Amino acid sequence: MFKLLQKITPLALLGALVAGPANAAVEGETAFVFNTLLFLVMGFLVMWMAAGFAMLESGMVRSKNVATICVKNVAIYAIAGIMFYVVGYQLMYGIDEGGYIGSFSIWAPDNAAFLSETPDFGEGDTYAPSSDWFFQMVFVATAASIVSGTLAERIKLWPFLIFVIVLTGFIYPIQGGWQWGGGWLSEAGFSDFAGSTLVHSVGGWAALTGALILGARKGRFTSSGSTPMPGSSMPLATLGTFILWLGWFGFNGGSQLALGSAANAISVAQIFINTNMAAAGGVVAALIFTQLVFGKVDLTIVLNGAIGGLVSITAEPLAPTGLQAILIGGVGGILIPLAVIALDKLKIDDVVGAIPAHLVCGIWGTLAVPLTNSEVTFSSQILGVAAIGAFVIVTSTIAWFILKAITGIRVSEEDEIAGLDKSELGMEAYPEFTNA
Amino acid sequence: MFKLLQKITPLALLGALVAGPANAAVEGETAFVFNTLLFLVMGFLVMWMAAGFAMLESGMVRSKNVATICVKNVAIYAIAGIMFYVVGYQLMYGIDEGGYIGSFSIWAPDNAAFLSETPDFGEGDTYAPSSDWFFQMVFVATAASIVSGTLAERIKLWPFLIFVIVLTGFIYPIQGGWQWGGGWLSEAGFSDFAGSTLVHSVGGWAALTGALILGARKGRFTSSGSTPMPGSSMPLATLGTFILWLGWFGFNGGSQLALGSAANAISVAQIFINTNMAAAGGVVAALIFTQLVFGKVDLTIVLNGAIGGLVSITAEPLAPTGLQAILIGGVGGILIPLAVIALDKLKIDDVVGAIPAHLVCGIWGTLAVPLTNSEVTFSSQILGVAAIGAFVIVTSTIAWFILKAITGIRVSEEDEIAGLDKSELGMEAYPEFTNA
Amino acid sequence: MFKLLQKITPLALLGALVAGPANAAVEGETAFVFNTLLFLVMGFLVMWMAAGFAMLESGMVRSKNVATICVKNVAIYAIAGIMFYVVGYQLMYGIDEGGYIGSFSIWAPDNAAFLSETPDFGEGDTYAPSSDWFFQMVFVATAASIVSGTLAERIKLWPFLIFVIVLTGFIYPIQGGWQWGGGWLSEAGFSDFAGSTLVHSVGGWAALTGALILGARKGRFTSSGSTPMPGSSMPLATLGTFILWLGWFGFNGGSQLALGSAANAISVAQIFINTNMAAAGGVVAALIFTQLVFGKVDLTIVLNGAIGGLVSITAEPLAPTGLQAILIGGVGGILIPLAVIALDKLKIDDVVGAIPAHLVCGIWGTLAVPLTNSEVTFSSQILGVAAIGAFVIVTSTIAWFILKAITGIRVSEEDEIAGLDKSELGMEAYPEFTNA
Amino acid sequence: MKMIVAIIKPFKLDPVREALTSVGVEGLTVSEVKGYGRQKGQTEIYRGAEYAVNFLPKVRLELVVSDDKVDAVHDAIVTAAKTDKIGDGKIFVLPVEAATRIRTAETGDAAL
Amino acid sequence: MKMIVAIIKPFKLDPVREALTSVGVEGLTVSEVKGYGRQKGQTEIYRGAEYAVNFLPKVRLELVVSDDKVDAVHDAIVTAAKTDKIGDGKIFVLPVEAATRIRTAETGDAAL
Amino acid sequence: MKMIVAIIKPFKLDPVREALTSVGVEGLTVSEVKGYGRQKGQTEIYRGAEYAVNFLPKVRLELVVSDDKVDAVHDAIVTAAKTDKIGDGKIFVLPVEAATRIRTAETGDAAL
Ligand SMILES: Nc1ncnc2c1ncn2[C@@H]1O[C@H](COP(=O)(O)OP(=O)(O)O)[C@@H](O)[C@H]1O
Ligand SMILES: Nc1ncnc2c1ncn2[C@@H]1O[C@H](COP(=O)(O)OP(=O)(O)O)[C@@H](O)[C@H]1O
Ligand SMILES: Nc1ncnc2c1ncn2[C@@H]1O[C@H](COP(=O)(O)OP(=O)(O)O)[C@@H](O)[C@H]1O
Repeated sequence: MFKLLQKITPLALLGALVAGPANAAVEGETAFVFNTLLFLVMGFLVMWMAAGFAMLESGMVRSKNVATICVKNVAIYAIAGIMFYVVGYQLMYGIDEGGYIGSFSIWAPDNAAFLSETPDFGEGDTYAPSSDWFFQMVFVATAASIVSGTLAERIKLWPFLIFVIVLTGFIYPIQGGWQWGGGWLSEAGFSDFAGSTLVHSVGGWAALTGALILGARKGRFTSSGSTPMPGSSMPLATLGTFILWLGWFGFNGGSQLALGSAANAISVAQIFINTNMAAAGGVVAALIFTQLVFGKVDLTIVLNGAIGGLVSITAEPLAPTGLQAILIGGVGGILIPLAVIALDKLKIDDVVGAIPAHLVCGIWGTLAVPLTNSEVTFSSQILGVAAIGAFVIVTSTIAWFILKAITGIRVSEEDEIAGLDKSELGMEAYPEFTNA
Repeated sequence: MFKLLQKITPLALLGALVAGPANAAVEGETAFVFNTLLFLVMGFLVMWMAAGFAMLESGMVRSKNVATICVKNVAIYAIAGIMFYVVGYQLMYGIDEGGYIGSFSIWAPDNAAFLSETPDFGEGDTYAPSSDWFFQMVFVATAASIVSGTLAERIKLWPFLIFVIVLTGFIYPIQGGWQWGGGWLSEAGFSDFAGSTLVHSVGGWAALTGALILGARKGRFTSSGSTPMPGSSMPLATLGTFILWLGWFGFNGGSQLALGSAANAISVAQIFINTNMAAAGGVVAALIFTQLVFGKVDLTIVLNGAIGGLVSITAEPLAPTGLQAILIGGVGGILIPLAVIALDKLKIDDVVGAIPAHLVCGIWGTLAVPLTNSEVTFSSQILGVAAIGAFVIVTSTIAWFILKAITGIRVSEEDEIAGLDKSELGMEAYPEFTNA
Repeated sequence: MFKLLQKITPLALLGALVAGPANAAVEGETAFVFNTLLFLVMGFLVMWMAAGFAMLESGMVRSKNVATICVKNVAIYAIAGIMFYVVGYQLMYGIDEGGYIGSFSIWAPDNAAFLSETPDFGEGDTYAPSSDWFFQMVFVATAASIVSGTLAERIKLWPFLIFVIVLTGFIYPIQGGWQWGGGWLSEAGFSDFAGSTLVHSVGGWAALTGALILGARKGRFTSSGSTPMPGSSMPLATLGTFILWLGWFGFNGGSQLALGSAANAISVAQIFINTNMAAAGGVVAALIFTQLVFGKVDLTIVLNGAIGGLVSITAEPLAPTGLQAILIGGVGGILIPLAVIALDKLKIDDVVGAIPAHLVCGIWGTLAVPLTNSEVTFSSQILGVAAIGAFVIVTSTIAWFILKAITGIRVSEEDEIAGLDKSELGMEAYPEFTNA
Repeated sequence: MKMIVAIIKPFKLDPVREALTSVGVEGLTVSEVKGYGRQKGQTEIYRGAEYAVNFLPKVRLELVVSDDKVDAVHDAIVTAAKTDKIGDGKIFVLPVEAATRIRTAETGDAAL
Repeated sequence: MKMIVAIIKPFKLDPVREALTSVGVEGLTVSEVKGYGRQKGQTEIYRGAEYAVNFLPKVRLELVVSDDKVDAVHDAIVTAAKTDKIGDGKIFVLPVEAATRIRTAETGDAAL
Repeated sequence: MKMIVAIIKPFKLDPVREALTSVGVEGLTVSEVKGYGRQKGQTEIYRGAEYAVNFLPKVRLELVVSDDKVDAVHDAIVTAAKTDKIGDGKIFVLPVEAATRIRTAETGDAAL
């Protein structure tokens, strides 16, 4: 830019101008607005995913636990936002380059550079700090929603909410800082575009440790095998899946972090396609797999297949072609039923299938990055998966055990039979219909 | 701008240009497109709130009245749009500065200045008139939806729809013009950013007068106290709340009315944060309050808490910090259960809790503006709340009494027992499940 | 632009510059980003319509068929995307001017011109090719969803999905190329802005041929007349309608195909208004019609009325004034109940009312274009309706008959009585509630 | 011991329960049923087509009482359930040969 | 008076109701039940795991008729409910000692 | 033949069904009912207002068995349904005069 200044002449200037709109670049403040708008629009799509989890889980639990899962999902999204404001953001992004943990301080936007008389909008890469905060915030609740789904129908309300505080305020931001905050993991070459590992596996690991410590629902596994406990409403589960699918455009698309140039716009568009095609691949793979292996199409596996496809592409939604995205998602769609069967064998009770979709496909998606992105190596991917897995397993195990010791985490058998809605909330989700 | 012209030299010009993208301002037509886009995107989010009210109310009424509440919500949104087109917009915005009422004329967009050979896009503050109309229109239905929720399960369909015509075509636009049209109230210094008073309290007052004139549902209050009539579907009520939460980003964010500069983009981003944090504060406050006071978390109060938080921040979603927004919303979340109890004591029957959420929190939010916005005074806020309250109480009372005299507004006791779906529509919302 | 170059002088240049933001035009890359953003935002709204169809249909079928309709709707959207990627897009847009069929090849984005060192963004009319693909793709599933609704409760799952492959991979793209690809029909002067004929009627014709070949549900028509089979959940049907209404802003608004200038922004805004007002007109017309003719408001007809209004305006959502849009939609809202009655008389069993809404209103909307757009003639509109109608009737009839011959398309009577959820999927949508 | 089966209007359940409690009934079982009788189901309209809903929602009470309580129970139900409008329902009395309280294995009147 | 309890297939409800009307039955009560019998419930699949749904949806008819109508009613039900496929259901006849029409306090056959 | 009506706790349905199968019961009919007894319904809270839910969910079994099986069936139910906590339910035995298998028109014990 500076060199250009020295050479510039009225004529050159003229040339630049008369080339006209055809190739005129996006200017500083305009790029700032575009980038901000991207965060806001993609952010509200991700926020909408909270409703998706609420509906998916409402449909997948039995009616006697539906009101409780609704409380949890509303509370999760609220708590995640507050915790991220009060402590999480700075813990994640107030980190030194290559560091291990950010600072304990409350976040506040710094708009000075943009509102000054002589604003500096950088090289088209600036945005309203508040829009970035908003976009980062909506991600946090996702990890906690995953836990909620796995542990439904037997966990006590308040201990669960305390775990959510720990997860969203500390566990998630600390490991998030390692990579997205520019900490040690990002320096080690790990790559996770929108969070197959940083968001989905984190939720998945916390769910898995919770499921192991909490145990299965009474009657779910008997000596003779596993007894399914069908969810109360398939259309709500389907609605939830569509909501998540929609929200995922924001999840992955917004993770491009910029829209203020043709290159960024092209990237976001490609991410939209790949996000969609991976989900489509997951659906079709699960459709065919369940028909061939189970003899009948299994709706809830197909729904999980969509989510599995989405999680699979989340680590690298930009590099693949559409066809590659179909395949990456399709593998996710097959991993789902395999993992469901494996969990059944292991007598791990995951009510909504969150572990297959978010943990298993999260790992797969992360490891698959080098297949389409040559700048990334398998070893750095394995390092990231392992490091974050270990961190979340250890911290969440500690959190679960402390909660177990102090308050207990599981409702009594009697309360479980009556349903959490009656025992924990003293109400019914469908007071007129249910009798079970 | 004109002075600049006289001073300008090729060199200065050069300087301006070579400063390059880093600080180049958004240009006229670009700002025009940004502003228009803001109205459209935020507008469709607000439109989506119509679905939110429909689901919230469907979940909160008993199944024998669900189809009727669905009819009402679809009809409300349709009627509001038509009335605002035919008479409302001009009644609201065709008003003289400091005036009391706009003109009776049909709206039509005037795009001449922008489509001329030498277009004038102002100072970055112009937009497609149709996009503004669209954004203003989607607000109208909200006020009417509030009324629908309170009066559910006992009001006759057609008289209700006629009231909606009066409310959306006349009551709402007239008082709206006082403030947003630039009428007398705005000159008096009243401040209501996105409508805590102008939209939510208006709906709340109309609902309150309706509830008083219509009376409670049969059996709702007995000599021995109040008898709850639990809603038919908690997941639908939860879904409705999430939809409203999402839509509210549009409600408040779009009320910035411009996106065509860094300053505006920063404002919209801050509004997004505050909107979200106020809802989060409302949820957490309601969670804790109901646990402590009722001994159990109450899902529907928590859902109301989210909405109460949102209404509370709507009068001033820009000035507060995120922390202040949490507190403002948190107060709303506590006002909700207090108001619910008070209404019960007063034997006022508000089926979905719209009066606590929209009226009580609407007043609170309006009065709280001076706490974070030093340009606003308590006295002007009280004036606005009182003036609009008085206007809506008087006009809606007249409307209700005229309807009562001519057509009657309440279904017969027998029809109420059978449910409005059977008596008013001759159908059932859940023909296979219900038997109650 | 070229002429301007020859005349330009430093002074003129200065003048142009100092006029400043007020009338500065949108520049090339900025327009590129706006256009791309339009496709992405409107595209995700249209994607959301898949959820709308799923919910509308889930609400309109009996509970014993709800899980199956959920499977179908998820599968449709997934398959449509894959087929459009693998073959559809190029078949539609890889067509010669005035041609009859595109090329059989897989689509890939060509971003070279925009990512080069000296990018060429055209005259503000360029966009990321991937964003265009995404927007075109989301349309495809709509046509198939329409078929699913009509044929619900009796068609076999896999043969239906194979039909979806044929429809989305071949029938839809071929006829789409005739018009939107620039083929023979567009040269013949046919006009269909967003697809009243190209999308909705196509789905409608395929549904109609399917309904005729498949036959009515057992017991639906008896010697004594027609026996309604009420849908299982009116709130889900209402939710679905609101989702479709929201998605339609994307459907019509995105079909402007550009946002990178004031003129385009004004057009998109006008399209939003007209889309909304046509739906509102359809709702109010259906409300009044059913009250007057049936003696009671009919919720599902009112919901169909909204969709009928939307389909009616889709062929020309830009030219009408808001008032004209209300009338065009209002006619649609009256055509719906008339067509419902006619289908009943003809013993054609259309479970969700897709034929009235999408086919009948699709034809009406297409024929109504010349009423508000003087550049279009009735004869060319009739030609388009007839040509595409004939093509879809013939091709889908062939497809249905081949499927009937090879796999059969209808479940056994016993399976139909038991419900497709049990017989096709071995599960229940509401395992705790249903008993019917 | 007799089993009293009563079909009543749903909104009368609470008054009837209270009336029964006041005559000393300590246990009863209710279920949601649909009834067909002189009171005909109404005609509903769906998508413009009328159809008869032949069955109306009713509540079925089933309670086993000792012989000496039959009359009091019978009268309590009649009084509390009556609206004098068609469709008020029926009371049937059936003989019962044995009763057991599962928890205690008590039998006879002690089980009721 | 007798109480006739019939368990039938749900989709046979309408034909049976019509058959009963044609033999002069003026009132009956139905409820949704689940049945277990020779016709075994099918195996359903949920998330890849099979499980037995032991109970099948049935409809239970309960109607009290005067002694002289028992045979006609019985035969009407058998004829209308029969599909010759397993699971068609059962008819049971129980003695009834008294009946009352709540609305009028009529008793005996007049109450039916 | 006797009709055995048993009111049990819902989660005991499966054990009871298994116990009945093991004593040779080949058919039974169940329905969802609500019960009122010594075990009082709990207090629920809705929007801050308490209210009594007087009825608790129960399952009602109805099975007709030949006279010689009554005791075995009775004991099987008691054993399988017992939790020793209040609310376990009741068993009632009613006389049945006739039974028919609709499919075959078989009557008497052969119909069961
Ligand atoms: N003979 C009967 N057997 C069983 N139930 C009956 C009989 N007659 C009537 N009922 C039940 O009683 C209800 C009320 O009977 P109905 O004839 O409509 O009114 P009313 O008792 O006032 O004459 C019916 O809906 C049905 O459930
Ligand atoms: N002994 C019985 N007591 C009560 N209900 C029975 C009895 N036997 C059968 N049923 C009911 O009748 C239904 C049909 O019986 P099932 O044995 O399956 O067929 P079928 O009558 O054709 O031999 C069962 O599902 C159950 O509801
Ligand atoms: N006299 C009765 N007639 C009919 N049903 C009864 C009767 N007494 C109890 N029941 C049913 O049995 C259930 C259990 O009875 P309850 O008195 O609560 O417990 P327990 O049998 O352990 O004393 C009740 O909920 C009710 O459904």
